[in-house]
Amino acid sequence: MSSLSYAAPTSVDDAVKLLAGASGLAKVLSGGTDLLVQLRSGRLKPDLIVDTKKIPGIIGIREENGGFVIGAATPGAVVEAHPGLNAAWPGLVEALDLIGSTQVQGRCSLAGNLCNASPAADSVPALYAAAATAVVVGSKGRREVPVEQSPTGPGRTSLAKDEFILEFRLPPRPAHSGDAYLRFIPRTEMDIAVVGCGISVTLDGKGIITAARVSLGAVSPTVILVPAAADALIGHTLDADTLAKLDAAAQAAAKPISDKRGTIEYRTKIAGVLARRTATIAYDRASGKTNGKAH
Amino acid sequence: MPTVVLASGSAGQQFTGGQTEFEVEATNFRRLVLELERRFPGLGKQIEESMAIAIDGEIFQDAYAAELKPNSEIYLIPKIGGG
Amino acid sequence: MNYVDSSLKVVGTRPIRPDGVDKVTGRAVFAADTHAAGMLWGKMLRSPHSHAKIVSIDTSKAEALKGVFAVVTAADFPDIPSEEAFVGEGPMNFRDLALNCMARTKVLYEGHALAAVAASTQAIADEALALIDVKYEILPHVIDVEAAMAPDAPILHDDMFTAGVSPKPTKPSNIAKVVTFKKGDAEAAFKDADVIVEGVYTTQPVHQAYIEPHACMATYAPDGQVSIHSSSQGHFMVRAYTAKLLGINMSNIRVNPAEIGGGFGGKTLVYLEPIAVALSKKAGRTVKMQMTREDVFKASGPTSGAWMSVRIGAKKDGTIVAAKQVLKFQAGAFAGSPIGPGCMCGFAMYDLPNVDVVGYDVVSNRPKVAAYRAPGAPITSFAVESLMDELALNLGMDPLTLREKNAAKNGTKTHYGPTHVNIGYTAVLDAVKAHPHWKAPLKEGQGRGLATGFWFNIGGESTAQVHVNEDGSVTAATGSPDIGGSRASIGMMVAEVLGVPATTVRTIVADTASIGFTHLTGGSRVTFATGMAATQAAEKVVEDLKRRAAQTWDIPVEAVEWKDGAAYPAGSNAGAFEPLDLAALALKAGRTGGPILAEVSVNAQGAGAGFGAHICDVSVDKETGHVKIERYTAIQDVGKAIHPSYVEGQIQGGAAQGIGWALNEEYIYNAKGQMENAGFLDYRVPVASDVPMIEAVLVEVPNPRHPFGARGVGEVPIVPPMAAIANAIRSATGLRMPDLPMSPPKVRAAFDAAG
Amino acid sequence: MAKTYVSATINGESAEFLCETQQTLLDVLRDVIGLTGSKEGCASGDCGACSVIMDGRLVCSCLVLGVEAEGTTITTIEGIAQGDKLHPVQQKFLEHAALQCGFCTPGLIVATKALLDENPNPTETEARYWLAGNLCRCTGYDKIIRAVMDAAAELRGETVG
Repeated sequence: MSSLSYAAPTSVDDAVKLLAGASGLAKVLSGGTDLLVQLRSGRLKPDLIVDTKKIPGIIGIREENGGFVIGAATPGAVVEAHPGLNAAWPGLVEALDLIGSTQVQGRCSLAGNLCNASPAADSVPALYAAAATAVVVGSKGRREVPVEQSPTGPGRTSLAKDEFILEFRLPPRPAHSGDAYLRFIPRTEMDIAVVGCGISVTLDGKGIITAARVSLGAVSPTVILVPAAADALIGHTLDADTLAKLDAAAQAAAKPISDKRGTIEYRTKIAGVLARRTATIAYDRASGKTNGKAH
Repeated sequence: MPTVVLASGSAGQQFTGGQTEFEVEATNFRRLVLELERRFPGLGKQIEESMAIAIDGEIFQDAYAAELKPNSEIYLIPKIGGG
Repeated sequence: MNYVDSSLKVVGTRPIRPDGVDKVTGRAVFAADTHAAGMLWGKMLRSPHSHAKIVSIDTSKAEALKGVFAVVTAADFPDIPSEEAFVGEGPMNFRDLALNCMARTKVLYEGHALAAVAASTQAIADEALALIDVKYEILPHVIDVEAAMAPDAPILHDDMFTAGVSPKPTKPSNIAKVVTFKKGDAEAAFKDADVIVEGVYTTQPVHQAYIEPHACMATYAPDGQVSIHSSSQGHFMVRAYTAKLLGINMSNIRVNPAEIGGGFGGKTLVYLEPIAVALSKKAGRTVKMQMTREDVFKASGPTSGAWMSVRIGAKKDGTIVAAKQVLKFQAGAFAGSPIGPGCMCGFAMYDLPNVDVVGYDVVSNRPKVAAYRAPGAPITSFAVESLMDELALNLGMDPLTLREKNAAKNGTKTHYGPTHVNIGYTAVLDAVKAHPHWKAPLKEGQGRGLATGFWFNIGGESTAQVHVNEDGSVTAATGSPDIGGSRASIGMMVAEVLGVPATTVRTIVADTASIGFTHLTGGSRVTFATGMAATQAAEKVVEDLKRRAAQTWDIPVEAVEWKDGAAYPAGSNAGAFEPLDLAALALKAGRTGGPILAEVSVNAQGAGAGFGAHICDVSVDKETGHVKIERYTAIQDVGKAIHPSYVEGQIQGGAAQGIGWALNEEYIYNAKGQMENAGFLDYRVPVASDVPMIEAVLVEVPNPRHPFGARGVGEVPIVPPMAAIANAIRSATGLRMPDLPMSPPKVRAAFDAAG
Repeated sequence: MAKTYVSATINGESAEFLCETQQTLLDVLRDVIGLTGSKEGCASGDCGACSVIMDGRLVCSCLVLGVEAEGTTITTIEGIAQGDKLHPVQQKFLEHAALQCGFCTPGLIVATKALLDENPNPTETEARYWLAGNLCRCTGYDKIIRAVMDAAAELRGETVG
């Protein structure tokens, strides 16, 4: 019967060599909270598993020229415990915190969530909204790419066979900035997002939104950025009219499918609802009103 | 002589031609079943397999000895299981 | 003897359960926790199709695989003739049971087993399954109950002719039977009604969703002796079914009850045991089988989904003059939905002069339903109690007052015949009226719902033994698997009778070769029936101990009294003797007649019906349709709470299951009739953050048939929740949700439709 | 098939075992080492019955490969009590009757210990969200949450009625 082998390289070069040289399917293991489920269900039959967690720097968080660098395999629980990230990117922290249970938090990683390439991945809309970049390493060396260029379809990414993500970079945070992520699920925990929405805004001194990024999950084959929704915010305060335009833009951008988790009609409406609610939290955070968990 | 009512929901009527009430000379459940089987061949087996008897409001299952008084209220109903 | 009015020292207290430490330390042995030398792993091949003819099964490649020791198909099992049986928790046909365990000519639902392998590792077993070549002829399938009743529906069984209609049909149908209950003349009485309300309601199949998947380990020895270790609600049931399906004498089968990781009715049938035994016989090795979670959802029984219409007519003052109900229950792939109880339970809380109920038992290409807590009652009550709420609104009447006005009391003649005796429904309604929750002002934006429910409860056959050990400690043995603390309640009743502390009595669950037949743990019967047997056994032991004391003191036995765990001379005339306690009497047992023990077998009758009422407050997010349970109170007549903590636990657990049933749980099928949410990720049972504290209020109207007045308590609590929540949503939003589950998309859609 | 040699510290003792790559830590604990207190309820990380503490973090052992255990320190339900002395969480589960069938109980007790190690004074809401990954179908969670809050109070040295 087919034999599955395992390697835990201790350097980027070794990992890349293993991936490049693998005969058959090789999978990168970071947190494993998706990979192991796919293994057990038989949906995935790899020949090699490359566990990247022993590579120096791939787990951990550091501040670098005004921004943050998060190791690709850093468990959610570590990110959530980081005061600096909680202060600068509470929305991203919340998004990661929403993935699965406390048990899953002990393992799940940003890289896994991004590379599993589920349109419903919770941390991904927050990464998009944050304009995060991914540092990708492979035989051809390192390249830094905007996260939104990684997923190409459900379960598919733009990474080459011999590539994996080493770390994520979050840009420096201007004053009066705030982000938020909300998802809708039928229960209060343990579900996959029916719709997810990540929003980051920056305000001027008078509360006018000067910069915004809006991202939606579970309403198209991949997580999407919604520039039209961002445009609805930029140049305005968050008044009722702005919120209505945002709602409309989000609904217009939503091209969901009907499946066991939601219908086209329902997902489209919820995209608008979440956009309004998420923007409100992000805006309040930017204006220094609130912080703390959304749920 | 106690009157026995075959609850309309029970599967027994196919054997009685739709009749649901009988006067039966019987002092316990077993004798009742035997008598009904004699009158309506197949009904006794049906009762054995899938029916319970309610005597004066209390439901008895598989209790041949259950006593029937002359003025007892007797219903044959579907057997009750549970979770 | 009856202890209802006596002062009790043990019963009614809350000692730590005898099996508790094993269960908090990981030592308790559940079905999958055993291992044997040379043990093989058994795995089942299951149909990917919802309805297909089995053209051929070629197992040769699988048999040739290294590490595979046995492969079985239906050809390895006797062809069981049609025979009705009532060994489990509902009428069951042995042929259907056999075909459900292993399909013979047709697969009738996705997940239907049709072959099994035993191999040295799980990986090899999986590989062997992939090597079994099955040729199917795919047939049209039907999932929905009404579609299955349509004249042109695909027929599952060409030998199924609707029972309960005359003349006997000549054309096969998916309608297994029609049942009707009539009291008075409903049609005529509706003409006298001032107000008539009606509605159509649907419920989805929901799974018991016990956390422990079905599992067993079986050994077929060369001499034909079979031993089975498995988790079920009744090891005698496992023995009876396995013997029947394999044609083995029961005396050759010994079933050891593992700890059971939840059942709720779903472990009252066999799925794996006969297959594991057959594999073991062929392989000559011990075989262990364990369902995956996906198997549990797809191949073990949920309860029925249903379509129901209800009509109620009342006078202006709220007096109900007529009621009518039509119920169509999904049975799954084989006949046997809980349509009988479904027809009987909906109106059982009320004193109604004219009732007309018709029920249909309908097969479709779904897993065969199994019992689930008060089978049928929660479904029918969702419809009736929702419509009762509409009637109250229509009459401008308080929903509690409406129920009080029509409440069933002792002497009320039910629509299915028998007269209610010793029931506590009005006591439960009084408790609702008196409860702070019912009087509390509603918070802004919230709504409050009330619903009530009924379940028969059952008694039946049980055996119990009480042994006084050589040191005076006591062992109580029963044949009832302990799902929720029955070792504790049984031991407490024995301790009460013996006059010793609960800790003196150790309760065990004995295997099928070590104790008399005991009907399975279900129907809320264990504390009632097995408790009755254990109490009587303890009383026999006390009589024996008094005799032994009399012998020791050389006085007449009438001059000996038993109190506080010891024999005393009854009054001064009896003589001055030091009391003889259990230890002292046990020490001299050899001189007073030998070992001290008693065994009692009963067929307990008159279980005593149970009634409950639930009060629920909700808030509803109008934009997302999300319903939050804000406050929940469950009130129930329990007769007498032997161990109040575990009685409360039954009520809280039943209510939480009802909350899941009401809000999110459902079977989702694709166009091919395959289940799309066969896992805990998308089959959404409530998690800890979904529910509030659930206040359980115990009303105690003693059941005179039980020595301590106990009634069954495990099933009633799942009956009211769905309607209680629907009524709360109605109160909060003005929206009537007639279709379960009341999930966010449905609630949002209802808001949109209402405009 | 090639097996990997793995050495870890389990419940304070050094443990060495051979396992195949696709075997999860749960498979190893139950079928190789014989620690069957951790249960398999779903094998997909959705029920929490297999919860263990690995290098100080609560994880589902069904979502960890056995080979990943190399060099780690693991606490299972069998390692919660000190000899015959129950951990306060275990004691409170017993006193509050916070279990019925007992199948989810090992996972819940491990998860609760991890909670109280990290947050000695959780609110009821925090406790409910922390334990949301531990399904219990019997109790409705009421008595479980009461046991958790009471255990927390006891561990803080408070005495509550």
